[in-house]
Amino acid sequence: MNSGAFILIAIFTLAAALAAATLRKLMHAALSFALAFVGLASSFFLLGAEFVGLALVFVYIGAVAVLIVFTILLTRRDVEKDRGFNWGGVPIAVAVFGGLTWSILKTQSIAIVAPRMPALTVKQIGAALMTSYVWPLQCVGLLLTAALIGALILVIEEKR
Amino acid sequence: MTPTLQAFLIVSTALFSIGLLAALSRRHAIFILIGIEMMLAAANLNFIAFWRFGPHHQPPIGVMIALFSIAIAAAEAAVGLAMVIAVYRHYRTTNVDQLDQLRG
Amino acid sequence: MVGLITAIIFIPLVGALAVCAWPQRNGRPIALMFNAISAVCALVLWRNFDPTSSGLQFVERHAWIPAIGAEYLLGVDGLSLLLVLLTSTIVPFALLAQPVPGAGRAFYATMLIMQSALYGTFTAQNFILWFLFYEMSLLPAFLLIKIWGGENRDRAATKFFLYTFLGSVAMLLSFLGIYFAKGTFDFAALAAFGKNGLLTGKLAWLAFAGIFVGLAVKVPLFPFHTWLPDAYQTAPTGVSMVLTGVLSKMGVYGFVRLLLPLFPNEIKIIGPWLLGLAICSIVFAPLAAWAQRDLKRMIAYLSINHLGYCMLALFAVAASPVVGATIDMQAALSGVFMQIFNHGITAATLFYFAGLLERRRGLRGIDDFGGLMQRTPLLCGWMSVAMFSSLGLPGLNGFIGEFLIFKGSFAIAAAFTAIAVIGLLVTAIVFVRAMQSLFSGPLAESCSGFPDLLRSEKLVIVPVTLLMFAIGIAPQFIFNIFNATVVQMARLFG
Amino acid sequence: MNSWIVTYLWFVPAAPFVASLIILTLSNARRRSAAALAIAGQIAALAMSILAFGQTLQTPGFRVVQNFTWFTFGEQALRLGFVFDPLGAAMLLMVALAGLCIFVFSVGYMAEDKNFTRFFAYLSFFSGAMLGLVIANSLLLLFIFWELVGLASYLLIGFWIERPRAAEAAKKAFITTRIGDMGFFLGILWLYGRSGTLLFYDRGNGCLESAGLAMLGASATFIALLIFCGAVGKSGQFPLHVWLPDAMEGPTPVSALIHAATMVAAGVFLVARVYPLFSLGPINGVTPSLTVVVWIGVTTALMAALIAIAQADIKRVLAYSTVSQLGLMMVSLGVGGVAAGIMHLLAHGFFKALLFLGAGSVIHGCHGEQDIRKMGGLRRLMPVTFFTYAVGMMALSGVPFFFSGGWTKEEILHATASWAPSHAPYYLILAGVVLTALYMTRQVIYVFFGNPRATAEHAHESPRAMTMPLIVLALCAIFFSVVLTPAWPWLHGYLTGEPVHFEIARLIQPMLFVSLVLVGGGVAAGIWIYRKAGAPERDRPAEIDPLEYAQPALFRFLANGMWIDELYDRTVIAFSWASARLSDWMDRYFWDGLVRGFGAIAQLFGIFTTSVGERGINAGVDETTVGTRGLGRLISAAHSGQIQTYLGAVAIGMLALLLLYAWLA
Repeated sequence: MNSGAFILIAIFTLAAALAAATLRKLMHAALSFALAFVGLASSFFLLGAEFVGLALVFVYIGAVAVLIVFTILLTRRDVEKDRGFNWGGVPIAVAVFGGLTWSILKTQSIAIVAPRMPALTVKQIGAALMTSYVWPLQCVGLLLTAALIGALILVIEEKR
Repeated sequence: MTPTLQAFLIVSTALFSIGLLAALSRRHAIFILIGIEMMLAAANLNFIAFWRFGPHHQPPIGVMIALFSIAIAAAEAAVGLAMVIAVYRHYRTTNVDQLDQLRG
Repeated sequence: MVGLITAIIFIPLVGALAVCAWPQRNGRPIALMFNAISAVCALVLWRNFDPTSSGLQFVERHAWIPAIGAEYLLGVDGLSLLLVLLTSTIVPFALLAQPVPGAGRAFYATMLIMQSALYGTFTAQNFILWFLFYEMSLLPAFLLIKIWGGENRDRAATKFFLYTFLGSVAMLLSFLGIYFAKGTFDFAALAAFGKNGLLTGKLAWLAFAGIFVGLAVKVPLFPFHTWLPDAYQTAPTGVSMVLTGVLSKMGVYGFVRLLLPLFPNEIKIIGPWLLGLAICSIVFAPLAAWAQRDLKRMIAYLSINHLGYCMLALFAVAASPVVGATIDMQAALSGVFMQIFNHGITAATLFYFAGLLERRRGLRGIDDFGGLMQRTPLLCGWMSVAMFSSLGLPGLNGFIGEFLIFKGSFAIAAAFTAIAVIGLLVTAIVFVRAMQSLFSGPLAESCSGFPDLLRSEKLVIVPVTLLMFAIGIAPQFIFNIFNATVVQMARLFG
Repeated sequence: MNSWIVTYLWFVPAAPFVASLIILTLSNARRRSAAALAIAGQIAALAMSILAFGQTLQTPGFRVVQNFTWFTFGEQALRLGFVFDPLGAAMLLMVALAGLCIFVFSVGYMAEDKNFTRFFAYLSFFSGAMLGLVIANSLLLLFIFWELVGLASYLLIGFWIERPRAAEAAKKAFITTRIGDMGFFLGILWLYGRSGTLLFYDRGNGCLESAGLAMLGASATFIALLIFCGAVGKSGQFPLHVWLPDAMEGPTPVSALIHAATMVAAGVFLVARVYPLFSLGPINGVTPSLTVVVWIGVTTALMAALIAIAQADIKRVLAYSTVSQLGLMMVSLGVGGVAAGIMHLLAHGFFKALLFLGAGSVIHGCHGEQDIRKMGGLRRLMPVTFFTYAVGMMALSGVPFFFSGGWTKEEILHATASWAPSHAPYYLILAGVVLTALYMTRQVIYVFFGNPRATAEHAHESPRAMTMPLIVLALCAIFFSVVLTPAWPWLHGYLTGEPVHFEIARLIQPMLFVSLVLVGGGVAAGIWIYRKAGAPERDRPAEIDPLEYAQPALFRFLANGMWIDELYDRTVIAFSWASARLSDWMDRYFWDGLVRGFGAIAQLFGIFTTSVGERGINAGVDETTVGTRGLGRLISAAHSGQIQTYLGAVAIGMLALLLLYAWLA
């Protein structure tokens, strides 16, 4: 793990996220959103969780970001209207950030470096998913199916 | 010199706060969804970081939770975006300021 | 006899279902029938109750949610039994009160649900179960005010709900804190911990404050009382009767069952302040009652005053820096229990009469009546009995409780009790003034067509009033219910 | 051996109670049965009283106690009881006898009233409570009956309920006496706390017996004074005397029974009953509590006598006279003359009942007129009433030898003269004696002498039912003096338990001449001042009192009861009412405001998040009102319905939890 890489990734991720949160044009924001997740996935790689990072890229950039773009297109007529920014959220977000950071910095026991650890293989993950996590896995599958059907029903044209 | 756990946690906190900012301050429903996704991702980062810095476990709990959380986030995004479309069809707007039927 | 308490709790619930399924719009007969059944069960409970034993009786214990220490644990001691009997008396009495405009099946079903919740609150011995019933009584009360109340009902109902709900949330948080520290929700087990300090440091004070606020709102104790006049004034007569007769007792019950045993040390430290709050309830509430023109609002304020006496005695017992003599502790506790029962009956009766007057006149301001004694002597006579009972005239029930409360408190906290006597005086002023403007003077034009007590009304009033006389003259039968419990509690606090 | 009646003494009060209960269930039309029942109950009580009284004659210092447990709370028994001793026996007899006379009188007096049955129910109820009061062996039981007689008094003063003034007077009586009762109540609590029992006598453990008294110590003085508060309220002592004159709004038999003969004397009886408490811990031979009793009594006696001179209402004169006489009894108790005070109480019971019934007869004869200036010349029109009234007047004025009041007043003067700390009470009481003779002479001259004025011309003698009780009471007032003479002070001995001997020489004492002169002087002054009261004189119109003519300001001061009512109105009552309004206001605005303040804090961020946005960018055209509309509805505004507001609340709540956790850790 390299500090330089970490700093670069962190700056990239946060900048993209900030852009996603504040850019006025919705389409630009959606693209920045995807970029932020690229950064996040890189930090997962940095942490040695390559599989999760890949999953993140597939799911967020491959699916969620695309969905967002579709939605933007589908609700196009409404999108262009500028509706401003609610400044009341800023102090709250800053306060939350401050509070959490303060408590993280105050907690000395987590100022540790990463221990040495054997690499996590996809095989291990697969074994875990098929043995001890098989039950949750089925549930998630069910959930995804339900979400799929639910989303379909939601967007089906209302009958006049 | 390598980054400590604290560094990752602070990045995650920052991401979380940015997500919160998006959810609180933008008036477009899609932004709220984007904000929520970011907050969830920040939580995932935490899981991974704690897994990496914590004692060694088999199976890797943090990774597992992150995986499931990503799956659930995907489901949530699908339903959420579908709702945005449904709301837009119904009210002809995606401005959350105007969506206040729950007003007390 | 196992399952008897469960039966008492669930019979009203079954009744609520039956009322909903009843084909006719008027659900009152069905509701009364189920009331009668549960009252008979309560009487059986009383009949089989062993008055010499101080422990819990008829205990039913089943595992419920073991993960969070929740048990289905029911049982009665003297205090619980007293309150179960009170509930059995007041709820049918309230159902027989002035019919509520627009009250259909839903009204009676809601009342029955509330009754069930009340039974549950008074018999549950595990916090989770207790809290479930406690909250279960709150929602029907809110709906009853909100849907069937008079003017300003929205405001009053919202205020009532917010107050009591915030109080409940505070209490729940406190109990979660206690649970994480001690790992049990069992009242008896917690009380055993309480002796040596349940929690320590700031956490103890937080937990104490949460429970205190939750219960003080319910009683209500000054200055958490401002929801009460609005709620009682607006609620339909029958609901006011249950609110003052039984619901307010949940707060006192909570103080006796939870706060006092769990936090003896904390109470001792801030004891004088608590006594001061009780005194404020006792003195300011009747003064405010004096300034009211609305009959129901006036009775509501006096209700605060009467429960203030209970609080005075409880705090004197628990909060006094000097440990009182056994006789004083027992007198104060007996007085509190007696007062709980008496106030339930008397205040409900007063609301009943306010309802009768309102039904005849359409209004209920004190100045809207005059010279009723000439037109409706019976109504005035029986109503005076209730008023004199409330102001503590010897020979009627109110006196017994108040005498014992003052006897016990005076020996432990003399100065506070001496001030509290002002409350007795002002209460008398309020009632005598009310009697003057309602009953005496020339007959008001608007009252000249009033009918006197109808037969159906007499059938309700006479038994209740006879009960007042019975308790006032020969109260032993009530004392027998809780004497053993009093002795045990006095030992616990001593 | 004691006869059954001593064991079942509670039968005596029970008889009128039962009668009262039965009468209450009768319909309004059954007047005869109501009156018959009430009188039967009273006769039963009287018969049993006489029977019981006979028992007490056998042994000096007779005392029988019957205690029982009222109820058990916790492990403690609350015990009550009845005691029968000379003090109670004498009171029992007086109450029953005077009561019976008044009951009979009421049959005639109230004959026209439409609520006749209710009246007798109340009267019987009162009688029962009063009889119970005098034989109670527990301060608590005494207090219970004490409150019940107060209730009866309240009901009977306000009996003519359609008159607003009667209702007002009833309210005033109830509340004023209750002020005193609250002190009494505290006294009971204190005594109970210290001695552990409220029984007077309990085989050496009672609170009036040596073991109980020993436990009191220094608190005895305070307990005694608190109990005295009750007596002050009930017996119309200064400063709580204001209710008694107003109580005359009730029917006259009520005034006679309750507000002259029996209930108002209960305060005196109470002090006599718990006298050991008062005499505990003397300093220089006098206890502080008794000193207070003396001075309150003196103040009351003199003040009320002065006020009585200027009253025009026949009943109010008597009412103030009652207040004054009760003050006299208090003085007597305070200086140590317990027996003298009680004797005066008994004698006063008879002659004041007589006077009130006489006044009732006069009012009845004059068709409801109560103003003595409008009467006159009634001695020819109402001869029986006149003679009996004259007997009562002489007894009250204290004419010695033949009238009971004379002897008892002698005794009181004796006792007061020998009071060590001060002679002032003695001289003040002497002045009171003169004033008493003066105002009674004034009243009798106004009512019975001169020429009939105004309504008095058509006056008629009252029916037999009313005159018979007058005669009986007059005879009582005269014959009662037999047992009071110093030559054979039987009653004195009976009350104190000391043996007495007949000794004619004691009849003539120096004090006797002093009081003869004073009473004679008072009567003479009265005759001289009021010789032409009812008729115009020089430039004085007939309706103006000669004293008023001479000293208008002073007279008005006295006629209005020294403005004490007005003083209370403007101070105590105004203050209480103001605090009531203040409490109400505080509740509505201050406390409720605080609560709303909390609600406002909860909604603050709701307004904050939206309105900051408005000002910060102000781009919105159509959404300007959304945020501010919440201001109107204080509590519900927090529920803006906007998802972002809720989310913000969650964030703030999380922060709060974080801070809380940090504070705890």
